[in-house]
Amino acid sequence: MKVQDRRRILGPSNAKPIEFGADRAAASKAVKSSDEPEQLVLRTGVIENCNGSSLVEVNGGGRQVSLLSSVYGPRALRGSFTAMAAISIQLQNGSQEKYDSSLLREAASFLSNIFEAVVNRSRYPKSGIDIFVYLTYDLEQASRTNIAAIIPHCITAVTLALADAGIEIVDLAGGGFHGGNVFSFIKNGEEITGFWKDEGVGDDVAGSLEECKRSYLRYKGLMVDCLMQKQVMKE
Amino acid sequence: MMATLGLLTNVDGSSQFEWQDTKVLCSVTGPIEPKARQELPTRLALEVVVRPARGVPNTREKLIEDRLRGVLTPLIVCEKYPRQLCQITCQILEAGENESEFAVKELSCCVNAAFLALLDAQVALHSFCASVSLAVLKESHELVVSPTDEQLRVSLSTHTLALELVAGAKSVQSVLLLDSNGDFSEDDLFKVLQLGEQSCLELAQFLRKTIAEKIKNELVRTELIES
Amino acid sequence: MSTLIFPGDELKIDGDKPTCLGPGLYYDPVTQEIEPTNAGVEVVSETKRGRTAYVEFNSKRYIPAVGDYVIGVIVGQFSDSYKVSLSSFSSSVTLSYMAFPNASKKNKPTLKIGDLVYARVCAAEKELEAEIECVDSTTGKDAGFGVLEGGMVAEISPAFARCMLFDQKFPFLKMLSSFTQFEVAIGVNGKIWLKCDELRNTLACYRSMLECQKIPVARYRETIKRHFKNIVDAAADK
Amino acid sequence: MADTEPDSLEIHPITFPPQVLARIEPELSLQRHLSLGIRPCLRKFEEFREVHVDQGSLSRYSSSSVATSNNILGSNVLKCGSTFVITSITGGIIEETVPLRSEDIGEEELMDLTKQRDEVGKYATVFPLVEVERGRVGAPTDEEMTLSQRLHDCILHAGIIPKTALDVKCGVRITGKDGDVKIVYPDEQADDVTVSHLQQQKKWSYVLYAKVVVFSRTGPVFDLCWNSLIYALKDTKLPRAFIDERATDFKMTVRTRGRSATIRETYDVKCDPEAWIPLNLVESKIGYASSFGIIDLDPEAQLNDDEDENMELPSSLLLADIDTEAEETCIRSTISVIGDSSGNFSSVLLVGGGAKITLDAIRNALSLSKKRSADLSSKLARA
Repeated sequence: MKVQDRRRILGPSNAKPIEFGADRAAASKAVKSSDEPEQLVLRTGVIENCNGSSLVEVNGGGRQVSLLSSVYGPRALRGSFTAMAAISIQLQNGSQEKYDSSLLREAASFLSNIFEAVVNRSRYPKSGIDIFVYLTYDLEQASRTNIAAIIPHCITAVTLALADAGIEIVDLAGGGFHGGNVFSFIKNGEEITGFWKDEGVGDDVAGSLEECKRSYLRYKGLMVDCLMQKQVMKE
Repeated sequence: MMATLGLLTNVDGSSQFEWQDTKVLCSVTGPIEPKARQELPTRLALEVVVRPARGVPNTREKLIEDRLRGVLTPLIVCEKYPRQLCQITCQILEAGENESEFAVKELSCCVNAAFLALLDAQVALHSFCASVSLAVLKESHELVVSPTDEQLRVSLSTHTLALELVAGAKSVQSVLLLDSNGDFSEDDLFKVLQLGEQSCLELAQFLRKTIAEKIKNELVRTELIES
Repeated sequence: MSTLIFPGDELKIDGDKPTCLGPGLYYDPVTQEIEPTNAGVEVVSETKRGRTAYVEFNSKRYIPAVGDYVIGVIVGQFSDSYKVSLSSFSSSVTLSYMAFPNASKKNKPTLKIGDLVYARVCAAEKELEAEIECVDSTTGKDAGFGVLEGGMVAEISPAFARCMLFDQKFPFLKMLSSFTQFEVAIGVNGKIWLKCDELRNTLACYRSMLECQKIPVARYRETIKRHFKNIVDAAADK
Repeated sequence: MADTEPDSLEIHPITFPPQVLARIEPELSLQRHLSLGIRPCLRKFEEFREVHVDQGSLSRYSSSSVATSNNILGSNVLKCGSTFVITSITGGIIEETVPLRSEDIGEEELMDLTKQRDEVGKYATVFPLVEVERGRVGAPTDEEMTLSQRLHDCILHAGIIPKTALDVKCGVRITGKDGDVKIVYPDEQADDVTVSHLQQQKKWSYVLYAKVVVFSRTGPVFDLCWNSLIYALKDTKLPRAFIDERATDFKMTVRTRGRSATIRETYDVKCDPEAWIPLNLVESKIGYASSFGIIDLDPEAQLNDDEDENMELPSSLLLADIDTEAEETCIRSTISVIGDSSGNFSSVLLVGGGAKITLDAIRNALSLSKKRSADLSSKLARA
């Protein structure tokens, strides 16, 4: 038995979370064709009390995702001297509590690896850059939970938030998801900054690479539009 | 109603306050050296801890602590002790109410006990303070001071009031806290303030008498020498 | 006739005369009013030079004030000063190496952590760490301050210590001296250091002191007598 | 040292851009603004921020939702200034402890009677978890804990959710002879024997949890959290629950060291993915929250522009809807009200840490809160 959490109001301990029976109508719901590209809405500067933030909303392909990303930093790190900024990324479940915390940590460390290569870390010695990605909602038609599919959107969100915070990055990073594989790129797809593969799915790596590159280029174009628009509005 | 001062020997100030079936013991230590994260450069930092009559403290006690801190902060001359810390710990001995539903009586007794303990510790204070709890009963619409547990259960609204008193604790300087919950109207609220003021003033005179007694006991020695 | 005063009460002094404020009174910089901050006896005394006002009260915690004689324990050592504790959990105070008689850059005092010192508070700003000195800084001479060796320290209420130190008529020490010879140092921070030729006398003094702070003066003699008798009896039993 | 050449002493006034002054001297910056008749956020003294609400977009019953595995029963996104609050309601089911059917009916009646008199005991509450995003990880802060507790207490004492509204009217899933599955609910088919039989044995209630996440916190957020929670509760739909026919009278024998005991297996209550009932709130008791601050004007901080003398300012001001860091830190006397537009209040919290709270100020705040409440309750009608 776990130690009682004294910092939260948990309610009665013998209550069970609501469990839904099998959806009779699920089968009848038509699965939309996932060929048509999903719609993206990108915004920056949505949160006030941080250095940079972004909102990414995706709709289409049988999936609705909304991500909020906020960047805090560069801020002073306590302790010993570090020559380069330390980047930490936290992925947080929204109210759905959809993903396991270990799965979130895994995805977050994948993102950290990408952004350690993307952020010009030597520019910010003795600093920490803390990035939070909040999965406001992540609804998919299929009942299985697949975190890989939202990783490209996380990359987009973090990249935009970093840009909004004015933190130097090598290039706008972006990624794509195809058949269980995730690739992340910079420099027009010439450099791969991350590759995620789940066991047993998506064995056509080369094919996925091309697909992912295509999504990357599309996302990048949208990011540029979003940032340019913001710049124009400022002027 | 009962108030005792200085019953703990290893702290700078202590008090026990009892009203009906609610009883609170409070200790004050300070000004002492704070931990680095507590230190405020220009003011006295307060560490307020409330422990329940039974079980472990949780969010309920955090809320009482927050209210108590709200009352005590303006009362203490915080500017007099920069970079120092004052620890105020209230142990509720008897709640006198259903803890899962109410915290009014505990809060008002905590305020009184903490004020007495601060006086006993001789931490500099701006003014006098007294606190009462009130409830509006359901059927009769009657307003009662320091309601019993049964009265709370059948109450329409409950109120905790803490007043800052000056000029011999005979006039009200300001409202330090009014925490009202339930179902009430503007008229009810002003009635609460009116009756609450009256009973706070009465309580304050009782508290003054208690403290005066204690001081006189301490001074017996000094007076003897002078004479 | 003493009047009791409480925080928030009106102070019976007007602002026409320069007034020197003592403990228990606070001049609020915003409202520009003098307010009593502690519960105790209001003491206002008029002198030719002006007026002094304070509130007489007992507290257990000592707050340093300039000129106070105090007993402290060395708790830390830096390159040019010691860190001294005057009461448990309170902020520590500084004792500079130069605040000793005949101190120079080469002639450093040789106190160790855990040593007791008798000293005087020479700076006490609320924003800064208080400072104490083991020398009379006006003459530069040894004024009876310095390390206290042997003996025993009793923790008593600061009010009792003040009585012993300032009240010439306070009979306690005089009574004690009729039983034994002793050396004493009184710190108004509620610490009294006492040393007799024999340990058992020190012990008897210590016990008497702890008890006498709680009882009226009239019962001092019998109490002291009893403690000395007990000690002697205990020694005889052995 | 400096006294050697007093004549050469020059004093340069330091000037700061308004943003810098606001950071280093929030008190002065606020006082200067107030003396001009405006607040640093450019609102008028008694002006509230505009509130935008988005009802139910995260909920499983939302029309645009494609998901099948969504367990959110009601939701609200409230945007106020640059702060936004996302509230989602999830649920649980708890088996009520029904007292064994006692022979002495009189005693039971007596219990019912005392229960009816017990005002607070009639109402249920939600179990909120407030998270204020500040770029830190770790245990809930004191602010989050007090916010959660206060929401919990206020919902309970306001008497918005009657306990009866959370009773589960449990249905039974019946598998017909031909293999088709249907769920029968007691209120739909009261004459059904199985169902009525079941009703007597067990009693369940819904438990409501609320997760309230605050982004972009710029000032005190209790009123925003409360309003968002109320909107979310109004959006909440309770899924119908059922148990499988076979589980209605399920007994199981457990053998332990030769002794045998009969225990009844706990029922596996499941929820209907489609059917739902609305959460019946006591509409007349629903109030909305607003916050106020009282600040004394510092005559020394006022800008003495001679041409602007026409504006006479009182010595203390009531400011509505406290926002920005400067207001939050400098205003230590606050009034927080939960009430409806017709003057029924369910919570009033006065904290008088700074300026004196006068009766007039309270009256003023209460009447402003009524207007605010009317405005907030009309949001849903428009949406």
